[in-house]
Amino acid sequence: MQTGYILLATIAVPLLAAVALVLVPSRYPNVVRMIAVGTGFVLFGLSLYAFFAYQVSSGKDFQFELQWVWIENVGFLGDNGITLHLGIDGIGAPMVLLTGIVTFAGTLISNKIEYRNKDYFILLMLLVAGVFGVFCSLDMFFWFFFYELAVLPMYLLIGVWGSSSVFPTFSRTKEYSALKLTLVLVGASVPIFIGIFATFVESGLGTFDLPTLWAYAEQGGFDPNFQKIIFPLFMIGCGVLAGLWPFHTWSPDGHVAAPTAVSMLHAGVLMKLGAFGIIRLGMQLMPEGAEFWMPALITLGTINVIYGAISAMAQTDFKYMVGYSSVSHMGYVLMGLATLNPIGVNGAVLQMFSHGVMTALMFAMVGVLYDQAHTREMSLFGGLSQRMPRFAAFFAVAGLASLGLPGLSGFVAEFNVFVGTFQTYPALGALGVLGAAITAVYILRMFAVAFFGPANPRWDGLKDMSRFELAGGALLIAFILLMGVFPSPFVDRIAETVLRLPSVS
Amino acid sequence: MTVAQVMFYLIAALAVGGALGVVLSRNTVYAALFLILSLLAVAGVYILLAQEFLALVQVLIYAGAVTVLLLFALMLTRVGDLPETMVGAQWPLAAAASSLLGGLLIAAVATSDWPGDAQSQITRVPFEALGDALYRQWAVPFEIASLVLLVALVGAIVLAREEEGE
Amino acid sequence: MGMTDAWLLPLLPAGAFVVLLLFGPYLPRKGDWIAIGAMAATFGLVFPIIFDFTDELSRHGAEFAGVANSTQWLEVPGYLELRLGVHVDAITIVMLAVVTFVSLMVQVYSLAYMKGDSRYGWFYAVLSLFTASMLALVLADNFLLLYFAWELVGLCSYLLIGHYSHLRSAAEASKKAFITTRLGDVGLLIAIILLWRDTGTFNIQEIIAAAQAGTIRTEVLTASVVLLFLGAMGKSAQFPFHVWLPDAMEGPTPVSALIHAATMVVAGVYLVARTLPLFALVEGGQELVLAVGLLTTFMSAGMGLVMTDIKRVIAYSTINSLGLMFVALGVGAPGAAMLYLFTHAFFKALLFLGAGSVIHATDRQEVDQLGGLWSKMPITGVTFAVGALSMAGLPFLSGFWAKDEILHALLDNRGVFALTLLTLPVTAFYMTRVFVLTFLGEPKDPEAHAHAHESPLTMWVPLALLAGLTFVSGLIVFDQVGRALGFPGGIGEIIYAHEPEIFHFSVGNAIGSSLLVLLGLALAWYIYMLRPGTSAVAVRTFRPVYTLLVNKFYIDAVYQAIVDNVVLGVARMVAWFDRNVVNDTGVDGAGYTTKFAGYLLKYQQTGRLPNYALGIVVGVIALALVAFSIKG
Amino acid sequence: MPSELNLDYSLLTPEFCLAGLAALILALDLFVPQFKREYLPYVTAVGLLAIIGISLGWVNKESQFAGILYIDNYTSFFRVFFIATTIGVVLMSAQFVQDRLRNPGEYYALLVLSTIGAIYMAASRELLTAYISLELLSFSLYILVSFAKFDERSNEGGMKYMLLGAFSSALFLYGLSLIYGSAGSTFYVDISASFANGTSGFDLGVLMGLALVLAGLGFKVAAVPFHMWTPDAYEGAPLPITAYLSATSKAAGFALLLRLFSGAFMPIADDWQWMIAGLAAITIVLGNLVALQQHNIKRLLAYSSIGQVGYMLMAIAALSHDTASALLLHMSGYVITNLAAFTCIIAWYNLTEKEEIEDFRGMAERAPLLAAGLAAALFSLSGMPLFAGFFTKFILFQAVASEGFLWLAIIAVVMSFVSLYYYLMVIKEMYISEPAEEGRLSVPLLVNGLAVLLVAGVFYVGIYPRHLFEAAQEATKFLFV
Amino acid sequence: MDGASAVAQQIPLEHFLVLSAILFSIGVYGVLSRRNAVLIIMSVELMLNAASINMVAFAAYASPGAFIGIIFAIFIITIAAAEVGLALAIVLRVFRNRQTANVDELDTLRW
Repeated sequence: MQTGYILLATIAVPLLAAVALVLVPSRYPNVVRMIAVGTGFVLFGLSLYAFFAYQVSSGKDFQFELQWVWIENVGFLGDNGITLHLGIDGIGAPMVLLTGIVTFAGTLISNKIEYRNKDYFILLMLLVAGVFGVFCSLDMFFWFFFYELAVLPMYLLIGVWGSSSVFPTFSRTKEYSALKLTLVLVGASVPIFIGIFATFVESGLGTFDLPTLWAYAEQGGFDPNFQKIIFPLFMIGCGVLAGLWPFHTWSPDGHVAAPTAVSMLHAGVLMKLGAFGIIRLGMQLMPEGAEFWMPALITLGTINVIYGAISAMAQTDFKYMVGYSSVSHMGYVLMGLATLNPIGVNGAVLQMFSHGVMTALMFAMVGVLYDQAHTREMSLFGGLSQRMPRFAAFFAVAGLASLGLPGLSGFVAEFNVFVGTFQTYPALGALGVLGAAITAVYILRMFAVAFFGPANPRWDGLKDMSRFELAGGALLIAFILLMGVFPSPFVDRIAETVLRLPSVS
Repeated sequence: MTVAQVMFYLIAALAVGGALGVVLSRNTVYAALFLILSLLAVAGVYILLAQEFLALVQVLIYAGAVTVLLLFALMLTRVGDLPETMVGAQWPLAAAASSLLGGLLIAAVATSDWPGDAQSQITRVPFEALGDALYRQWAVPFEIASLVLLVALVGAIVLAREEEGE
Repeated sequence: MGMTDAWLLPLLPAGAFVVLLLFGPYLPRKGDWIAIGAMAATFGLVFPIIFDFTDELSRHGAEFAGVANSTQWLEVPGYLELRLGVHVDAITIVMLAVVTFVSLMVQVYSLAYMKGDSRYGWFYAVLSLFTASMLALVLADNFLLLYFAWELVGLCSYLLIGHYSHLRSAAEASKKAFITTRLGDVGLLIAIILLWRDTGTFNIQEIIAAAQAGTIRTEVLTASVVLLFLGAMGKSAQFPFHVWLPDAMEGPTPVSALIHAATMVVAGVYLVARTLPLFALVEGGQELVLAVGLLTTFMSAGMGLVMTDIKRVIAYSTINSLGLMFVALGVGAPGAAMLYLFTHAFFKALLFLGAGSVIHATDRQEVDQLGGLWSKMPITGVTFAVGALSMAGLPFLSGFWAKDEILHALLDNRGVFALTLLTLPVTAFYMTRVFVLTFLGEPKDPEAHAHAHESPLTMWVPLALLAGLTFVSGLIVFDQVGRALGFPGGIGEIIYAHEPEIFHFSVGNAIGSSLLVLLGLALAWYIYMLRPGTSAVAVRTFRPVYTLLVNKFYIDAVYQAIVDNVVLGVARMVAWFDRNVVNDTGVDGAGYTTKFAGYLLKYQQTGRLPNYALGIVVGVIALALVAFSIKG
Repeated sequence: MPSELNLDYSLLTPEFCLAGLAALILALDLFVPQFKREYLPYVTAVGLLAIIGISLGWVNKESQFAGILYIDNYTSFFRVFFIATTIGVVLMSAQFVQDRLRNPGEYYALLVLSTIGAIYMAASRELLTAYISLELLSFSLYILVSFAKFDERSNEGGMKYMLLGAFSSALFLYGLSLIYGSAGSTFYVDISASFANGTSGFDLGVLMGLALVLAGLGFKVAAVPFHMWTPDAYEGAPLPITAYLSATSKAAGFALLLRLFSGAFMPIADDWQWMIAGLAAITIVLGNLVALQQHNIKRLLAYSSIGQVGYMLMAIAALSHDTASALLLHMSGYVITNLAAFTCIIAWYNLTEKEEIEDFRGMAERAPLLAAGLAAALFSLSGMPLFAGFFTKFILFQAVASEGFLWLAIIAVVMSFVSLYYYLMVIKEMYISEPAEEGRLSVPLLVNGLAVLLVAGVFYVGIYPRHLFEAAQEATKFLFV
Repeated sequence: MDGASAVAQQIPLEHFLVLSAILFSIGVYGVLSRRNAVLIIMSVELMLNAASINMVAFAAYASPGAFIGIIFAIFIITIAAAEVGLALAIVLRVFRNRQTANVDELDTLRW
């Protein structure tokens, strides 16, 4: 049965969990852990349900819909002025699932957090609530509300529980990274904010309800020139969160500094909010604007791919490499979106999911290593596959997925993106494929340096993954394989919706 | 040149002169005396405008009480008799700004046509009307004014009173 | 079990892989028996398919194009449909036979060879996965599945080369192999997408049909053919991608036998053979193949001369053979190429397994530490000799027939013909050399020689079987044999249905080539057997040539230099740019600018009351002035 | 000026009660020797609470006193608003006054009296009354700011505030005289009427008047360039008074601005809209930029409040029913938030005697609840969701944008993003930096309670602001009759 | 006709306004230039007077019955008196602690 309360629960459960955690005295860390993992599990269940109970070709634009009037007919707000309007389409569904998966995995991985773990989980839950909110809400106000909510806890999460990294030539303190990440992301929301104002005023409907506005847009309500001015606001604003070049630098530094679970959630899910926003606010509200600006976006996307991959190649720090690979892989998402053809956009959404799971796994594995070794310098390791075979295997799966090995999620997504891009911009498509090859270079380089070769006796003490870490990793791998081998459950949902998008043809 | 005009210009000259004295004199006490002069002149203006009651108030409260108060203040805050510069560093700017402001004001009041211009007859306000208005329609401001005075009183006491330890 | 059920074949070893991966550690003997069992079953299942195919063939005659069976994988309705499917035709049949048989042999062989290896179960798991992917590759009816399998075999090769992961060299070699082939794959993938763009399908047969119908734009076709060939070059280690194959010898020898001799490396040949019609349609397509093949043949032959590592010599011989196959394809004789592929699989596997057996027995693989093993390990010696001679192309071993076919195909292309002939003695020379240095003469390392021994049953039986096949497999070129085996119209028909090819034997060629081969043999025998030491003289006299060859034409060095300096250099530059320009200047700069603005502005707060008052007045004046200027 | 006067004094009951309460406090302080002075704040608070109850009696009633004071929902709103604010300040003063100030009786009495001034600033629709009420509020504040008699900073702040206040009120007055001169009346109704039917042949005099009036009120609400007293007075004043300044004095200024400009100057809107828009713009920019450089928490909040004033001024510039209600909404949210912040800061100051930002190091370790409260408040000020700031800013900016002042809204959005930085700097000290000294500090229960209550308010406004918004809408309806 | 009406004919309203404007700006100058707090207050008094002259003049010249201006002036005087008293107190307080009444010496609070 389909009911919007499922989605409401995905937002409410973490919030309630946060409240519950506030009430737990901090001298019971294990209770805190139990609550956290429990919440993670519940959320995973809910999202799994939401995903599989979503009916393909149901004829409805949105399922699990729920609309609560929050404020209406006050001041400039007309009917349904601001409503808590929840619902998912074929794009929202996999995103919700993704969030569920990564959250659960994240809570499992975070189990070993000792220092003020209560505060940590409270903030983490806020983050999660925000993310679910963005993916579920169909109201511009609440969309933005949750969008900001998802950024809000980052500063403290990174600043308090993060880690600084020092290199011979330069160093990045956690305070710096946290500040940069927060400021850049909130700064990115400024253009979105402005865009929302302008859209609201221009439409003159007195409502922030997105379906209404979309309908208005589809009747050509928004003047093309207006769209051309406003779309870039959404494109840049959301793009920054998606790691759009040249506004991406918050991402490697931030993700490196962040504690494991936060990196997982942030790189795995939050970066997707950006792409999601480009679809929701950009492509669905401003079709002509999208048409007009897509060449720019696809160029930037391609730069992301190549630039990110090349930078990753130069990194000697595990996490920085993963961070830059995220920048590179989000480039595929942007490329896919920018193709504006069903295959490309479909690929982009697939990539959003795939990259989410895969990068979460990578960050998780880096965390596993860092928590024991307290260094992330690849060259210091070697022969890890002998000390920690499971760890190596898990990491390998993630790596192979990210270099687009068939049978793993990455291939399905990237293949769609490539096919889509080749339809519109073959040259850029070729560059994209090249990017995948470069990915192979740095991933394999990492394997060769850190996992193979003679074992470095300094690390004899390292232990393989703990039960919780194993569980979390396995969960993620399961979905990497599922999508790699049997992608149709995803594609069916996504494609159906993508074909409905106004700007896609 | 009628009597009234002569009187006006005389009074105006006094007022302005007094004012200049207040802001220019090197000696604070003189400044206070100049203030009295200026205030009295203003009272004269009120008489010209046929507001005898107001003139009375002006003379009694202002020229009397207030200036005395100010003189006290001057005395109490005098540091020896070492001649100190009375004028701040920014006086040229001050002069420029105030004269500019004055120019603007004069331009404004001179150019604009006031509804009062039409009048050839000055309204002479009878005391009883004044009193009546003051205690009926304007009772509220009146009461608030009393509160203001109360506040000022309390404040003055609280702040000025010598505490033990001084 | 008919051809349409061929999709079952990959699933068996794939299943074995999954089982071993999950439960391997808990199974008796790490579950090797499961892998071998699955492999044997697969091998068994190949026969019904072959017979089904021959029946169909006899029914439809030479025009029979094969049978396909596919299922949908994912679909963007109206825009993109990806299917997974099998297509069985002649080429497939040949590949099936080769892959399943050699795999089986190698797995049996490994029972002893890999005994006591720390990752014994893992080894079998990956072997199974490899076989599964390889079968999928040859069965694929569309480019997508082909690419799918193509990458998977690459992965397996990567994993198996790096099997001895505690060796830095193995780690590097596996990385090199994967990345090099991966570069080729970029081309392949682009080609696939380009072809799809013009035809809207991934199905190989449909694409070929479309191309022949001329619905593909020429420039697109040209581009995609070249890119396609890039993929093939990568996998089949053709110049300039050949560098990975010799290094791949870091892997366990059975792996070298299976992947880097018999099956995976010939995938490139297979791909080109499959899509040859496309090459034919493109201006200079085949010439490209021919040129690359020829060049590769020469270089590898040269390098084979001077290598001292027994496995590397064989590796270069493999490249050599692959080059030869491409030459055949280049002149449009896929039949010959496939025949060579078929026979080559057996004797090359044989050679590697033989070398493996030697290494197993002595822990040495440098020829100048071996020698005199003939007495110690006769079976290995004999079988190795057979393999070597077959590789050299001595009549009447399988290699001879296949090579002869190719030469015959080259007849009407004199230049190429001559050049190819030149390589024959060279090949013969170094094969003999390696045999002699390994098995004859004085043991150069007595200690190793001392505890050398004949390999156990599980190892020599496969050797024997392969040796046997090396004798006979060539004979199938005779129609009679083919018919005897139940193939109407001889094996040629099987090998390439689209050009019913009958064996043609020209005595001239045969004798000529054989003489060249014998010359090579004799020379090698003379230098290394009768006058040991002449080699040193030769080296001294041809010093420059020698150094060039020993250093593999400096190609690896150049690549290394490019990677170290150019690629990583660029990477570091970009990283620097990203950190200092984009971030520190761009992002942080904006922040600092804002803060500095605040710093300047804060001094309006002088703390002096008169200034404040002045501020107020100025504010009023400003408002008034603007107001006047607007109104007045 | 209406013909027949309605002199129904019962309309003014709440203010009479306030005056009475003030007298009571003074009396208790003076004549009841055995009365424990630490009870004074609670007496005051209870009394004020009662008066809130009383003033609720006029909700949804519309009436006027002698055409001067209008007792409508707008007035009722501000009655509740100001009295509630005063309660908050009184409660957070309790500890502070006891430890650091003399003459508590006068202190609380002045707070209460000033509240009357604030209320009448909102209620009056006549210039004279508005002016006098303003002076009532200002005088009380002059005294309260310099209430820490032996603290030189307090004296200095008070002095500057007092002199500049007098100066600006003189400007204000002169402006009023010009307005009066050209409109021929001091009643808003008549003024707007005469402006509407152009009997005051519009002229430079009025412009000058507007400029001067703006200067006077701009000074009151601390709009750039009339703001300079603010940081000094804030830093000099005793902490609770700083809170009071940032809450009531600003709010009252805006209450007056709204009444005046909507009631009297609406017909000549296009003459002052751009003036206020310009002031708003520079206020937003300067306030937020200079705040980046502050190291004292009071000065920081002073500049941040200047920034907030800028936002609110936008609403006046784009004056309409929607923006007015949005302004009230934002003001309420801002005041609640600010009180929450100050509650925590005062508590911290009582415990540590420190008010530099870096002295908040490790607050999260030593006083977690206060830290959490302050963090919540700061996030709210920076406009983060879940907290009041997000919603109120969103509505305010959207309203301004809807009135065609998108460019102002854009400036506001950008600068409110800049503001996040300096709030984060405080949060950084509290949560990330190591504590200067170890050990949990014990916070009085009352303070914790107050903090929790106010933070709860912040959340309420942030999560379910519907009722507040509707109340604001109701209140502002009467501005435009 | 009595003197009052005569005034109206002989002296136009503007004269009074200009006078007040001059007084006002002199006062402003005083506030901006004087250092001594007490003198600043005196200057403020000048400004207040200017304001009330305006009020009264307008009231006198405006239509009959509209004598709000007069009342305004009365209130101004009241407030002024209170203001002076209060100011005096604060100045004294400062003087006690700082031994100066010069405003430009009070700049510990800045930036």
